[in-house]
Amino acid sequence: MRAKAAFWIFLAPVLAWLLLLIVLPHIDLLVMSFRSRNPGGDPGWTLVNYQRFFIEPIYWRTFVRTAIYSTITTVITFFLAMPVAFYIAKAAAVRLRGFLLILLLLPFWVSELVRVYGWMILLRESGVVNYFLIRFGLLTQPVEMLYRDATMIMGLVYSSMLFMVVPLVSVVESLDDALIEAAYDLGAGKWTIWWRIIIPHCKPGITSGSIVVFMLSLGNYMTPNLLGGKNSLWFTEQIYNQFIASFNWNQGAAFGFLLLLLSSAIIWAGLRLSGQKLGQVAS
Amino acid sequence: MRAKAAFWIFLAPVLAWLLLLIVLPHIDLLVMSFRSRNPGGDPGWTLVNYQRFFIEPIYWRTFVRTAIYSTITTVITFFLAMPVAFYIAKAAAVRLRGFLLILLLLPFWVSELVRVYGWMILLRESGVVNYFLIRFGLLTQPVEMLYRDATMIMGLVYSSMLFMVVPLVSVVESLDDALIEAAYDLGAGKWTIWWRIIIPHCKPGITSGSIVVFMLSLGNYMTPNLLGGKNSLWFTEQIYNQFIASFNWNQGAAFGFLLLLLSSAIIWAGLRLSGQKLGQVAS
Amino acid sequence: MDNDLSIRDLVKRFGGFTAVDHVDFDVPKGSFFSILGPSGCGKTTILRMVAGFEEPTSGIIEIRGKNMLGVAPNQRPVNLVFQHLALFPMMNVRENIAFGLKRRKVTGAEIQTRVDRILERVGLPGFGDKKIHQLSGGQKQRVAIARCLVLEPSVLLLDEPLGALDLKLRERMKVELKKLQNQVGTTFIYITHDQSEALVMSDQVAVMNKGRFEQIGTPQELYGQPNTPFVAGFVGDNNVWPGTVNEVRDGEAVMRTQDGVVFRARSRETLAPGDRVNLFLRPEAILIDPGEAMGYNSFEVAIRAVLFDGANSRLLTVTPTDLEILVTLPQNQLFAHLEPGRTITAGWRPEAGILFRSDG
Amino acid sequence: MDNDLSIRDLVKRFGGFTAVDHVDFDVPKGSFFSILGPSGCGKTTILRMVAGFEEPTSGIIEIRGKNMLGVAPNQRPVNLVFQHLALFPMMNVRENIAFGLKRRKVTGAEIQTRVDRILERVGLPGFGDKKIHQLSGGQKQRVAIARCLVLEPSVLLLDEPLGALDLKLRERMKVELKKLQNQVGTTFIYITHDQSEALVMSDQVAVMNKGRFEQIGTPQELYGQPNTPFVAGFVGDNNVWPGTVNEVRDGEAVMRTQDGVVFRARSRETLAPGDRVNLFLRPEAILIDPGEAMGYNSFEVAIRAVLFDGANSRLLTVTPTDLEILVTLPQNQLFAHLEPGRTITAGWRPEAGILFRSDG
Repeated sequence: MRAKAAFWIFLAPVLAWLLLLIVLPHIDLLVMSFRSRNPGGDPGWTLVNYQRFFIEPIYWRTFVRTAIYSTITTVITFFLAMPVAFYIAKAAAVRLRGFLLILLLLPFWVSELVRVYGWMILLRESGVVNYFLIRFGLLTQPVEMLYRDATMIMGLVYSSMLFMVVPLVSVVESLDDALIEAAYDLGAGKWTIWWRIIIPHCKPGITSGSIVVFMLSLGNYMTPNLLGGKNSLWFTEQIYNQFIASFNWNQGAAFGFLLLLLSSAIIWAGLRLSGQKLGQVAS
Repeated sequence: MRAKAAFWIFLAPVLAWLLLLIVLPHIDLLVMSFRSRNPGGDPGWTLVNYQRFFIEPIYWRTFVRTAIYSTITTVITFFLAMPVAFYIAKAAAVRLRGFLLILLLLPFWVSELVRVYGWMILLRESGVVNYFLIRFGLLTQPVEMLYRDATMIMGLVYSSMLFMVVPLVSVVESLDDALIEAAYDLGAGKWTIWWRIIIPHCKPGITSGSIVVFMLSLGNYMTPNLLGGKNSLWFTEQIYNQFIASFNWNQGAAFGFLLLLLSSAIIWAGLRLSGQKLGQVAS
Repeated sequence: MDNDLSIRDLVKRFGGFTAVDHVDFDVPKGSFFSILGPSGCGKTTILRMVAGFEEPTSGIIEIRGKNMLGVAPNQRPVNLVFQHLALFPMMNVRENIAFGLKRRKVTGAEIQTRVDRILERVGLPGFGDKKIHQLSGGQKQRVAIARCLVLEPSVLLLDEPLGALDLKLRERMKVELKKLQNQVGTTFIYITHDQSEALVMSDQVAVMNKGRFEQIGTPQELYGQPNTPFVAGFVGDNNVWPGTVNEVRDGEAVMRTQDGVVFRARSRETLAPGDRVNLFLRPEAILIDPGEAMGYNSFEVAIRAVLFDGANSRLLTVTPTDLEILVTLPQNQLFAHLEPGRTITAGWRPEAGILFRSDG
Repeated sequence: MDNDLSIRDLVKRFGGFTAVDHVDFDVPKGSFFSILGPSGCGKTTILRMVAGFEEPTSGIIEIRGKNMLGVAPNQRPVNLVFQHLALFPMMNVRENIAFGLKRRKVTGAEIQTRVDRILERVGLPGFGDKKIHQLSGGQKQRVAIARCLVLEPSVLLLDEPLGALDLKLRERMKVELKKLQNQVGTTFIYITHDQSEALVMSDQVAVMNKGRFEQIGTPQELYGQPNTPFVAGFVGDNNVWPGTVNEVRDGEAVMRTQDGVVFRARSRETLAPGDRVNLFLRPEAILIDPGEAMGYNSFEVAIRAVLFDGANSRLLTVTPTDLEILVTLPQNQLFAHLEPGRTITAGWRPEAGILFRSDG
């Protein structure tokens, strides 16, 4: 009993801090998003900031594009991360395992900014990749590989790998090898084992990994900004533009809120489709 | 045997991709950092880009400042995360546990960009915090709380919490409760239990969490840029400026490389001091 | 004060669940006391309350006459050997054993001497610098006990410490543990779900079920004069044979089994004709072909299987109503001809069977 | 072909370590065959090679006369009951049992019938819709066996399936498993480190040590006529008494123990005078106060402790050279006066002791 009381005295401030730093700014954002933009004048209540999102195609099209690309990123990351996680959790020797996890930590070793610039140097028209492709006769003239959506997705997948692999490793680790062997012994082939035993067991990890990756992609600013296509914006860039370029904080706040609401709705739909509950995912 | 071969066929591309996307750009960065900046002219080899870092105080001072603040962020994050991790792993009921982990996922739910703007709205001179502080008579006139280092560290700690809590939760979970009880039974007090039993057991998690948090803080761009002090730069901003503002890619490449080398040296020193090995940390 | 531990009216509730239900007992100085019960019966909860890890809901725990209410675990003169030993993996054997002494601010030289002496005593001289993971199961066991004994506790608590060992080693450690307790003279309180461990090692055993003590006694008493059907069934093997009381005379009851056989047997309850009872009859109490010996109960059963297990071999037999009765198979060539399908005559002395009133 | 399984010259090496070392055996159709050995002796490796999870380094595995080399586990007519059962937690009981049938494309109605029939047979009718976590330990056990038996394998492999159960339940499941095997008639291959399980259930037992089979035989043969010191020590309890051979005559040897006592005993090896030997003598072969019975070996020992364990009680005695000898304590009142410190005379028939040449 006393131990519990001590814990709450110790913990409560941390938890309150975590919560307040999320809740307070959002309340403030919410309030601001319902105000019209008339600096100095009387700030009246209005829905115009939200209406603009639905009326002007550029805004909601950007959002749809962002959501679709984030989904693609999530799916690609999952298919790349699953064999890696399986290998790390089940097949790798202990020594090799440490090495593989360090490999996955590498993206954190290098600032995202420096890494993205590295890629830009590599992929630009006068970069090394073009140089070698022309050298080996695969291209006749340099191709601009930057500012393409495929490059951007590659960048997003790269940054997201760890967030998918770590939850997958932990669920795959908790899978008793004997279950796989038992299924094999009872006559199941490889695909049956994957679909009937491994995937159902790994569902919580797949779901939590996917949520994090989807959210990180959706909220990323630097990679889409630096690597993404010239003619198409990421939704975070819209928000940034409202705050910095247009200095329209009310509009930016509304966009920020819409990002939160719409992405939550997408995740909610995803959970419903896969028959998961959020509580199960986290535990 | 066949299974292993299949794994390598399946895995090798993924691993190669992960590695190449780190190694290739860095080789390219390295090459570029040794070139002098004379676009169009003959690109000769030079050390000038590195010399500039050591000669001009602004550059290395920025780096030292970045490293110190990142270290402070790491230490604060550890002290906040440890009780939270301990509570999640040992004390919390299963239901509550899911809730706490979701709370820690919250920062991912909201784009870092939106969250930072939320804080800016909250803390600016005309923001809610100042309003209430004046209302309750704690201040006589509004204080600018943005663009202060303390605010920036708060933001960095906030973004880093999850990366510290997750490895700590997993090491604390693996600690057998009976060890704590045995130490208590043998006459140890609370501090002895923490220093002789819990901390030594959690060392690998503390180290890997600290590395990730330190690296993420060092490489962060958005939070220091938007929340940080007006008169002092983060080192990533220096790199960004070289690439974008000065368009001096050679100088930027040298700075990016120095960031990698110096931060690796700091982590190496930290590992030596705490008597850890990198292989132990990851496993 | 002759008792190292006195428990009075101890109760522990977790929410609505009563884990320990009005338990009383005393453990005399220097004795080996066991609490025997199935898992979940509350025996671990008692131990944890004595060690101080749980607070009793009500009742008194006295160690050498001192009330322990509100005394923290690190202040109590008892030590606990944990089920999975809980040796500190980050320390070597010497540091593990010295841990408690350091907490008491014993000087370095003194620690050195006492650790060496206790290692000698548990049969591990020179093992001080070994790492924990270098030890075998039996050696870890002894280090865990040494780590507690070096503190010279009033009472040593042991929480099923043999559970994790494999079969042959467990048999050996049983005997070793009893010898060790004899040598050091410390009071041991041992909890286990293995009746054989409790019987072999203990001076006194308490049989526990659903939070209550069913019976406290010497191993011989529990085995020979169980007070309740639970004790009869849990301590050693017993055949259970349902039937009805025909008459009661001279302290003996005459029962008629569901198969229509009539037996004389003793009872520890007062029975009346017509009571439904269960006869508890140990496999080794049943003799095969008892001949015309005076006053034996006898019955016929068919052999279903011979369960050969060396010195512990048994016949699995069935009565006409298909009730299974285990009969000990003596280790001599006389009974080599017994095989499944044959019918045999079996008999037993009326003192060997005990009747308990059945619930149904 | 009368053998369901034939193993010829089976070898399995992991790097430099030889886990299975030239093992040969046949398992007759419908029999219960056990492999008994300490942990790490290679018994699980044999089972996994039969199931197909490991490839043999060399040697032949034939099931019903068909060579299994290169046949994948999901194509072999054997099924394995795993040590920790490996029931699929994401499926209910019915789905678990139906899993193998579905893989064989059995129709839905047929699956329904066969699952119900097998649940009936293992004594769990109506349990089909239960979740795995709702079952007790013994019930899970039976579901795991049912899941394999429903596929009607040629051979059912069982990997210490009783290891996770608690003591009393294990005793009961031993008997139940033997009965089940009798009923269904499937060949069972059972591996265990518990000699009692192997002896009680099996028709034939192979005793395994360090990758080799030490002896194959019926439980009675292994217990009564062990071929090697390892078998004598592992199957049942044995006292080991070192000494030297004095003379050899009439198939018997006369030995002089380290305490100077002279015994006659049999041997399965040819001994010569002067050989150093160990006498293996079972506790239950030693009689207390044998009197003047003809031809008994007799000796005197001091009682150190009475190890009361009901029907399994023993005396821990010591010879003058401090060698510990366990003596079975018969269950009658005659020996109630025996207590620590007394010296007793003990005796045994020369056929009951076996000599093996000792290494030292």
